[in-house]
Amino acid sequence: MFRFIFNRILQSVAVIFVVVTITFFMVRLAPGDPFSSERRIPDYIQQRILEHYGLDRPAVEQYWRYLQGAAPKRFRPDKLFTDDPLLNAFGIDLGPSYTSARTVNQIIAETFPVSLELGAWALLIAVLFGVSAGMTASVFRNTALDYVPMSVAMAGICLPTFVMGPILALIFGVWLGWFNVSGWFVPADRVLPAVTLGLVYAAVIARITRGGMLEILSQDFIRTAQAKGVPYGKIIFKHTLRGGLLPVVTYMGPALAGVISGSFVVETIFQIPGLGRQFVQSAFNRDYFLVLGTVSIYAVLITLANLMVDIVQVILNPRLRFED
Amino acid sequence: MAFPKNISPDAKRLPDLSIDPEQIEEGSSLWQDAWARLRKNKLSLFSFWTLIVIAVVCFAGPLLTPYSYVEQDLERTLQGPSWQHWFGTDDLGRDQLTRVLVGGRVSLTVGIIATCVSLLIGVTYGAAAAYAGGKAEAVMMRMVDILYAMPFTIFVILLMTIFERSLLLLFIAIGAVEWLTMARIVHGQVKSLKEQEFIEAAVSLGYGTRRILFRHLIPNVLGVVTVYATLTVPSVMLLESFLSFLGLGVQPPQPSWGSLIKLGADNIQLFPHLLVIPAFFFSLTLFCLNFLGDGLRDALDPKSSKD
Amino acid sequence: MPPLLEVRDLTTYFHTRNGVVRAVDGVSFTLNRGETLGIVGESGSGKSVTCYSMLGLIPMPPGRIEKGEAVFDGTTDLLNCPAKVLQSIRGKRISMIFQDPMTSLNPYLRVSTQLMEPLFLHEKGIAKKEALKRAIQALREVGITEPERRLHSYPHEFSGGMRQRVMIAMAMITHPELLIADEPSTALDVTVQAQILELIKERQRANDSAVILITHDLGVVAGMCDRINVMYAGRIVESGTADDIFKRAKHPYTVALKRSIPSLGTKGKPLYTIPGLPPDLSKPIPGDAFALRKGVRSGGKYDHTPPPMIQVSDTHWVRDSDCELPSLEEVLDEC
Amino acid sequence: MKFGRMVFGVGGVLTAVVLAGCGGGIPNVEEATARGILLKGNGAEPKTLDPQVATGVTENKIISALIEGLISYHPTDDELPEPGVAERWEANEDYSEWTFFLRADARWSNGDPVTSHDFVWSYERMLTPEFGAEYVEMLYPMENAEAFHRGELTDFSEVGVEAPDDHTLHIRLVGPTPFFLGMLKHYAWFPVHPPTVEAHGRGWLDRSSPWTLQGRYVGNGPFVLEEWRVNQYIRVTKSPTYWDRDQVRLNEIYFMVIEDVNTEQRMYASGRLHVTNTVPSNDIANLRRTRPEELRLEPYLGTYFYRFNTTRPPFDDVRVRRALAMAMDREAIVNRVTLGDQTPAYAFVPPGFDDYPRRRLVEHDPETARRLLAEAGFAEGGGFPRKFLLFNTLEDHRKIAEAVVSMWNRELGIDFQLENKEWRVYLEAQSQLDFDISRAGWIGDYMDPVTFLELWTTDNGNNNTGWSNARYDELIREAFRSKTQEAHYAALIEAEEILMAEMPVIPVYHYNRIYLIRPEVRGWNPKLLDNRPYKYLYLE
Repeated sequence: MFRFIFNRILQSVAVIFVVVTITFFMVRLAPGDPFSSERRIPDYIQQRILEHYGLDRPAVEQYWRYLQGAAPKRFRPDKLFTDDPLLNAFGIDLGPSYTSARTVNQIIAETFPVSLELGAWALLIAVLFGVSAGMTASVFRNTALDYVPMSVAMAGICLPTFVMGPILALIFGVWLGWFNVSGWFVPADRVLPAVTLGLVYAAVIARITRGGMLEILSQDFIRTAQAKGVPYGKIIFKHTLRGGLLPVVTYMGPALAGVISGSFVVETIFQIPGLGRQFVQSAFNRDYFLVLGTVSIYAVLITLANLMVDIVQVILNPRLRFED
Repeated sequence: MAFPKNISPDAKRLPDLSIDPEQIEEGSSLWQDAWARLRKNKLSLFSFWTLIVIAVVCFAGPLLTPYSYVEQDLERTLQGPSWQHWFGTDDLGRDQLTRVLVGGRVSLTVGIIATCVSLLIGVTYGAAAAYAGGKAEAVMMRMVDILYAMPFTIFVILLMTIFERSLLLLFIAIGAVEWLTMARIVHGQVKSLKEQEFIEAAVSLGYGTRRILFRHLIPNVLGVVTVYATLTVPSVMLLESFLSFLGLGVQPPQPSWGSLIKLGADNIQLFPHLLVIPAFFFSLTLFCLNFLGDGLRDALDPKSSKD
Repeated sequence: MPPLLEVRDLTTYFHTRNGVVRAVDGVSFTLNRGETLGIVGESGSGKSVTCYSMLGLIPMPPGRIEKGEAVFDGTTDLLNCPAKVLQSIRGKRISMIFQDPMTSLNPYLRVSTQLMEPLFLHEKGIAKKEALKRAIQALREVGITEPERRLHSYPHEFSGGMRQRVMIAMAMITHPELLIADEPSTALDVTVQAQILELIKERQRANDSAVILITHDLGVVAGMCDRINVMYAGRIVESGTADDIFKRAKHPYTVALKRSIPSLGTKGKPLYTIPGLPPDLSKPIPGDAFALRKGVRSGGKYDHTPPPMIQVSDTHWVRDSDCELPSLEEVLDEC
Repeated sequence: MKFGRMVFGVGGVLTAVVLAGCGGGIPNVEEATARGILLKGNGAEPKTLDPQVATGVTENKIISALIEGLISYHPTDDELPEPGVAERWEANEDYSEWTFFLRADARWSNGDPVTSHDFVWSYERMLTPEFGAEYVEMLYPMENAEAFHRGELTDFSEVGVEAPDDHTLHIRLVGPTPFFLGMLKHYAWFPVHPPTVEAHGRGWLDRSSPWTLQGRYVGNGPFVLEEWRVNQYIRVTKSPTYWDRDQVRLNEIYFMVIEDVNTEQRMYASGRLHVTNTVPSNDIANLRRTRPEELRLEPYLGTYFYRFNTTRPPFDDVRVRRALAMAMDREAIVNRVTLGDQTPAYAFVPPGFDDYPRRRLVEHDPETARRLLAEAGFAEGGGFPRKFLLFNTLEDHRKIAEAVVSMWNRELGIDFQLENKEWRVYLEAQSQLDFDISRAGWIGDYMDPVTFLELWTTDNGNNNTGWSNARYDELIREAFRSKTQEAHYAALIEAEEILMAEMPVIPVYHYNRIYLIRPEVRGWNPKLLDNRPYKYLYLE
């Protein structure tokens, strides 16, 4: 178990390193530079700016410097809740942003928690709705209680979030006035974006749950439980749910990646100050370090999520626990 | 909560209750079997024919409409559905019907070609890994695992913002994202097939590696691949629509369902027809592809053959 | 004293996409306390469905119990009682063990949880400690060594035979009056098979339970059962004591079954095989189902009318048939 | 059971937290109006609030609330100078030397007095080459400024700015500049607070210095920076130290960061904004009916145009350029595509300059266009090579480009391909002359036509057409040297004629500012440059 986790962590570090490297050279290949604007800046001024940021150096040197800055140098958990946790707690310096007075560290510190919260809400909604819909559908198989939630789920998969978002904003924000149409100020502001983002994954989770539950429900041991006189509710919750939700757990890794990287659409529609928008803006702006910073954070998050999924799977499935 | 009388979902574990004598006597092929089973699944069959109709209408329809998809009529912009323009007109007075159909062409083409790209990479990679076996296999599949952890949507966006916008890049970028799952599935399938006897028989007959790979293994993997490909097309089409949302989709005046829906979503309040119609076609197609994929999976899955 | 179980005219159909499958079609039998009843037949003959119907384990839909009754202990009709009542009988007074011990235990739950579950369900208010004690005791009774240690293992840590022992322990932990064993030894190694059957017999004696043993193997019931029902195509074709069946079998199907048991055949002679396949139950069979079997010659007496049950002796009933089995040579030619 | 209960339990608690926590946040318009808070849609996230680093309109709108230059914005007339930090000023005869007398009560928001030394220090910072200020050229009219910035001079005292005492600022210019006061309204001329700038970041020349963040910012304007929440809003509050604080009637302004115009529209519709930054063009027709009082369509000093790459055939042929320009139906574009009452552009300089004549230097004349094209060898469009029309990703540009291409196709039989590129890629293509025809726009920096016409001189960095005309260059130089308004305009009038005859750029329309504003907002007047003197605004 520990060897497994250790191996996975090593792999994760390798993945992140590869992601950073690819991104670093990819953005530099891109045409356009971060300081161009509609009003042309004379070349010698441009040169000054490049010098200021060290962009006049050879790419390999820049890369090496970046890696030096980005590598974690210490671990001070007590400094995790300062204004620049990356620098204070880990000694990570992700460099300046060309398009902001803030450093990449500060931008991430400000925006990442927002994206994380949005993602957490969305996943929570996805799991709550998805699992309950999928369970209902599997329990009441081939009845209206199966067909209706599953068709709704399918519709959720088939409608892009940038359609769902404006529709929800229009209905619940403008017409009914229940929620703000945008922003991230009061707790109620979480509802519409989280629902928009979560619905897609709720739909997928519902389908996976239904499939998983049906798979387990068709197992012999369910008949055993029935023959023992176990009431239906207990059969569902005690005997079926655990195995039935295993595929859902497996899906949580990709779902988290999807929620996090899909959040920029929702963040744009609902004007949410999250990392997703920073990523898209920075890619458009050629804000190299910010692109790198966001991509690395995503990579770290996704690898961490996958690692956690693996561990949870081992915990939930006793058969895996004793295998290599 | 009122539970149904009995929650056991199917008769799978009961003894064989019916035996179709024809099946035994004639011995039908996998595909005939699958088709026979698919035909019994009404929803999948409906999806199949709907898709055919959508494809035919999208590819042939624009030839029949009296307008071209670029023909503008600035006097008649943003009109609702009428006899002249069944689906209304867009903000440059172009016939929305024609544009929806042409957009369907583009979206379906993107979906299919990008899926083919992912198939090509995924199947080759997965089969090669499974066939290579040993250390090479371990390393190759480990790489797939590692690549899984990459934030791929982000890379597609990065690619599209960085390099010139082109359909070709779109295909490659999306295909490159989707091949991983394909590779995994094919790898698993080939691996289990490899251990079965008929492959050993082929080996003992002295067939070459390539012949075994292409004549014996891959055709047997085709079922799974078909199912998964059917399910990949909708996710590719969704990805294309997201790129359109970010303005990274196809080059105007070429429409795609993604760009039409984006335009519709922007005008949802005042001109809902701009959203509703392309979104309906888009969702219907995705709906059908998903159901067809599900149906195919059921039809091709040997486990469900007892049904 | 009423019989423990009295089944009358049990009829279970499956309404599938391919039509109505008449899985069990008018089965009646009686089971006394402490008695062992064997139900024998090929796959698809309806023997399992008969028992599942009684315990409400038929998936509904597509299954439906069309008519009949199964009176348990003279008071409760299992087929027509409220679900709650049935639930309180299942696992408490009637227990079941299944064919495949590998899949019949929940892999996600500890053995202890699964063993104690019937106690918590049926003996309300039992203390956890007491339940644990009973569980250990039950495991010891089925011959599992070191039950204290193994109690908290997961099923996959046991071998197949051991798992079937756990199943039996689980079934017997509430001291049921009736144990239904659905092919309990089929999935196991030959050596283990005998042990398991022996164990069932032993537990039966210790608990003074009645047993219904479902099997396709006439050889298994030979040494175990007081009485035997032979089923074919959803109906009982012959019913009697072990002696009636093994020594005085009347129905050609029973005869064929008997001839195909290896140990009963003459040494050196090829083993008899029943030709053809059972009929398609999704089409109504107006007459003698066995007459429809390929290779079986029939006089045509029961082509359109159902053959009646004829009483041969006090204990022995047989369904009338004018069918004739093909000879061994003919069967061999077929192959 | 345990697992299921846990899932539902957690869900329930979180839902309760959300529902319980409603309230707070940003006030809606009713409440904001009552509390004297203006809610203004301000477009994208500002990149910086340092006036010497900033380059965009978005930034300008916030900076002008925080910092005041020598000359301030007049509430109604963009051409009139309004006293700012400078109480009064004097110029010599030919407008080449200016003296500003700073008011004694001008204060920084930390209480320090604003002195002329602050201005000198700021201009030195701006002009120091290491600092790398993008808009440094705005300061080049000062004597020796360019030389110092290019490193040819190292002694800043030789640059034409000096502070003889704390409240007098003397500026010498390279030549006569009658419109100098207008230039001073640009934020490149704004002062910064030296001690604050020096206290943060890596020295005073650190262009990414964090001195502009909330809690640090020191300005001298009517408002002070209270809160800067990334991608949400910038909140400024009334300054207690501003010299004209009695005039300031708003208590607070929220500059809301809203990128998506449709989101902004929904926010306005649900009572979350007093003023929007813009309006989606497709909504305009409806808003004219439903909110006629709130919809504003006001001229804006800017021109939307297409630029040719005159180094690539066939656009090196003036007949082709003129043909394309004449085949364009500007009325249709304005009335059917952009929909915002924009002025069709028949010349390059937008209307709005009092004494500068408005002329039609290019007509919609498909007949002549076809003839010209035929003369150039492409009768009926035959043989015209496959060319691209470049634009950056934005709905409105896409619409206009599609409409224009369709017009060229209809009138001239030419098939243009559209080429949609990302902003940075588009800029790169433009500056590398890697395009055929490219969409562009230009907003005037100050109130003089020269801000539009100097672009097309041979060595101007914004020319980007490959077009060069010696006489044109001469005329623009002359305009910068002229001692009178008349001479200045005369040169510009001739220059514009040359420009339109040679047609390296096709003017399409002159911009309008299109936005929604609630009736509660008072003192909000149409402004050609959209420079808002926030101190005159109030809510009722």
